[in-house]
Amino acid sequence: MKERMSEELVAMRAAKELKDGDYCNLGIGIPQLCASFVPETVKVQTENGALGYGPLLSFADMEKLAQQPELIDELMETRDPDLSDAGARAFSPAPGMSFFDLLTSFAMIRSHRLTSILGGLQVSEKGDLAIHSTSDRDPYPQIGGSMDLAWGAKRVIVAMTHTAKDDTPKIVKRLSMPLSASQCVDLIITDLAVIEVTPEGLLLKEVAPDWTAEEVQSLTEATLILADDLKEVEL
Amino acid sequence: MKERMSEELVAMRAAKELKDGDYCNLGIGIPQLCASFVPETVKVQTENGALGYGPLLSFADMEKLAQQPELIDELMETRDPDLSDAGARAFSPAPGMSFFDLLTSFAMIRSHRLTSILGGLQVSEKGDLAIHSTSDRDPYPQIGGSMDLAWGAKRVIVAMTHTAKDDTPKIVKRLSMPLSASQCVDLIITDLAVIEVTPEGLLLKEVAPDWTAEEVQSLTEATLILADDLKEVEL
Amino acid sequence: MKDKTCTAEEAISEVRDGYSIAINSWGLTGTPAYLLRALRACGAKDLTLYCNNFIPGISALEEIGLANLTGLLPQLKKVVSPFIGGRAFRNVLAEEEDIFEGRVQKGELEIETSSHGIYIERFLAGAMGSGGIYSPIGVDTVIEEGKEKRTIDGIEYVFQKPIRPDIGLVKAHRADRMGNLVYRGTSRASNPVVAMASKITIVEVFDIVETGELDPEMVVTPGIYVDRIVRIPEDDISSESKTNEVLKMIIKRRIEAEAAMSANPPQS
Amino acid sequence: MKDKTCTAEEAISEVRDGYSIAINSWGLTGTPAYLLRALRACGAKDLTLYCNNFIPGISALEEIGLANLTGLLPQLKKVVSPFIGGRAFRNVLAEEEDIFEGRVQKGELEIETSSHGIYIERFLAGAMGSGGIYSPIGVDTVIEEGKEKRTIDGIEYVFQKPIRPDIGLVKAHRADRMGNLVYRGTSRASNPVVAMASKITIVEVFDIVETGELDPEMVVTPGIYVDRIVRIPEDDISSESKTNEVLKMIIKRRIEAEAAMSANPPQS
Repeated sequence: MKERMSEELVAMRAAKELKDGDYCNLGIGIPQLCASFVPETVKVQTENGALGYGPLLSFADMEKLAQQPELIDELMETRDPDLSDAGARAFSPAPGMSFFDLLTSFAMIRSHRLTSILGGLQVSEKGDLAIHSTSDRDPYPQIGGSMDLAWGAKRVIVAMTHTAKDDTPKIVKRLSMPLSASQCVDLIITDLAVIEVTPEGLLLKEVAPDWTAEEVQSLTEATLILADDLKEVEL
Repeated sequence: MKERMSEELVAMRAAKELKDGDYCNLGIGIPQLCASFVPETVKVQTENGALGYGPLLSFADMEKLAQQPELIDELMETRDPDLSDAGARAFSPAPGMSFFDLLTSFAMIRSHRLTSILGGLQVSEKGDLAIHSTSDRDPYPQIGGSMDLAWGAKRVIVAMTHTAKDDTPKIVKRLSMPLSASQCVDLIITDLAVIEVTPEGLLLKEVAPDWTAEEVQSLTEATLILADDLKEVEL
Repeated sequence: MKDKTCTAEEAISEVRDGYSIAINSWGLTGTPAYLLRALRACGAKDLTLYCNNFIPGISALEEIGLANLTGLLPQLKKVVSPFIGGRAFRNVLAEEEDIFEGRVQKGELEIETSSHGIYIERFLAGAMGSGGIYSPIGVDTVIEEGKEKRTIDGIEYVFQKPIRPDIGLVKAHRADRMGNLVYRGTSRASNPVVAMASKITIVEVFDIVETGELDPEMVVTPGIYVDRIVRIPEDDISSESKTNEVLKMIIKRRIEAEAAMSANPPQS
Repeated sequence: MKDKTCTAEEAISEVRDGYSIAINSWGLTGTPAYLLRALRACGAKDLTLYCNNFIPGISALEEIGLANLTGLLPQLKKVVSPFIGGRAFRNVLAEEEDIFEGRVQKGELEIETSSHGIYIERFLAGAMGSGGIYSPIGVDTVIEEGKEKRTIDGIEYVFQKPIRPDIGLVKAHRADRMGNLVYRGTSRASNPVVAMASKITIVEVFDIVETGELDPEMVVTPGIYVDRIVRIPEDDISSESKTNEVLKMIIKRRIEAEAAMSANPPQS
């Protein structure tokens, strides 16, 4: 079996979509990992009410802390429980950050001023997104902010694995899982490919190293249109 | 012609309705004059976004300033253009005041937590209020915050002259002027009387010094019910 | 980091004929007088103006650095405002008022009225992407004319549509380079809500500080809502020091007049 | 001036069977854990709980001063929340989760879901006295079930009703004696909006300062919205110093676990 890109690499590729002056919100899952790769000129928003805050811990930090656990005590000096993101992870302060209530936060999320990087359970060929639940009879609906983010962003990027754990395709003709928001996805970044949602259909723009377009198509239910300049994933 | 109560006395009587711990908003006209009589334990709100601020200038201040105009320069040291009420009158700061945007201000006005003292063009026997316009073809609609205040207050007190300048009654069976808010008025305080709006009708509770209930009724279109303990206006 | 600062002319060049423009206009301060001068100068026409209070007249105020809405009249096709002044100024400003009233009568200027509360909740609805709200205000009044009414749980409401202006002109006290804004006292008013509801938000400030100088707990408008930051030049008539002088003079004159009135009350 | 300060027991005595209660619950801080303990102790039942995130389980947290929503379950007939945890905690908290799931299956506990944005705009609608709003979120999804849909200017919306809780339990960092509130960092969250929407607002704070000590520009919730102020006693497990200790420990454990994971990533 060929190797797919790691979650870190997918996150790195997704973060590359963020440009100087952009604002972004990073969802649960692979999108959270983007935080390590977001340039300083991009400001991160969190649903529970902060914008432009400092970094969470990166992979590099984590590896260092695993090797030198005594550094954790030192690190704790800078952690403040009142500065934490939507996933309750403590962030560090940064110049220019601001705090606000949830009304302001969700007006912001719906303002079409943020780029939203979301995870995904399924994406359809029209850009419909399923993210909050695998079935209609879910005893634990976890919609959270996902529907607001998918509807209200300037641009929606889904960063996810290309297939489910049982290898069934997650990029499908029509959603079989409950819809979260219709025709909202602009770009899909997976461990196998970068795919743009266009009015003509799904445009395969980049494939993972060592993978061919045919192999990616075989793991994709929806039909992929090959880009003229189809290339290997650029990191 | 018997003397009616002065605007200042009407304002003084209206302010007497405000109790320790109350919050209030004072409308244009006679209500503005209440500011001079509001006890310190009552906090005043202004539509443009402040609560619990310090005094505007009182009558006593004004008379003093008229006699000693050189005091105005001294007074100006404490005036700050960024601290002004809905009528653009500069107020002084006070401990415990707060500033907020208009969304918060009008949520507050509609929260049923403020006592609203409003002027009035007409009040009907059901407590309907006309305040924003004298005719349907007004080229200058000046609704302002009056409809929000009339709808959203804990208690609505109308402080006004008992009759129009041409002596026609302002307390009427049915409004002839455009409605601002229906069945909203709780108490009417005029230069002739204090009248409560009850489910049974208008209850005359106090009359101005030297005036009789019959004389007040003759200047009132709606029928007044005489209170058992009808008395002279208490200041 | 993208630089959001520019001149008033550059910022106002975003305005196109037919655009809707929202401003705060309440009280002595918090009105974007400097940007309004640039808006006049740019000559864009057929504009819709959203403002809390439209006080026609007072064009003389522009010369002393304050906002002049009458001066904008030739560029406006519609005014949406809960409070149309004029009546109170009829005696002192007869001529300028005629411009206003004349245009209304000739059908050149449409007036849409509102209440302050409805006005601001419509902006919030715009900021939230809402399709509309059922407001409790104005049932059986002029407010409900031409609008849907609906009874919900036994109470009547009037349907109000969101406001989402093409351009919001905002006045804040101070910005940092990221566009985070702080206000001062009652000059806050509708400015933060206008910033949230507008498609493009342009702000004028007395002062721009370096990023990190504003207390993050005190920021009222986060920088994401601010597209352009215009600093009022220190030698301009709308600068902080010059405006303050003028406003202090206005407050003083008013106190003098009220004191004189209090010494010689008019006979009623 | 009326004294709004009282004990948690006195404040919670306002709660009656069948009441709706709103709290903020998001992240490590900003949840009124001290008042929630008093709510459990008072035994009021058939309550409806509005909370941003309902995380069943974690009853052990109560013993270290944090909020425990599972403990409240026997008193609840309905939970309205955009995020029902549990799935994420299934392995560690199987037993407590069963209480939650079991009650839902037996029909003893009704769950009403939402999105965070809809949830908070419904509170604002409550605060403004609105009859409802047309929200753009959730069209063609589970959100629209049983609700009116409407197309306005070519866009579809779902009708959402206002939330106006009987009681709001609010956590702020500090209050003055008038009830003016300041928050700290992301513990602000939905607290200010809960305070505005609730018929009765009870706040718990680490600290009460004298009136005049708070900067008027920094007050987020004006005192008019606060009916009762409860100061968490300094020796209580939910006090500022003790909570901070616990939270720092939680953050530290989490970092240790993530660091260990990063050194030994699970095979995928």
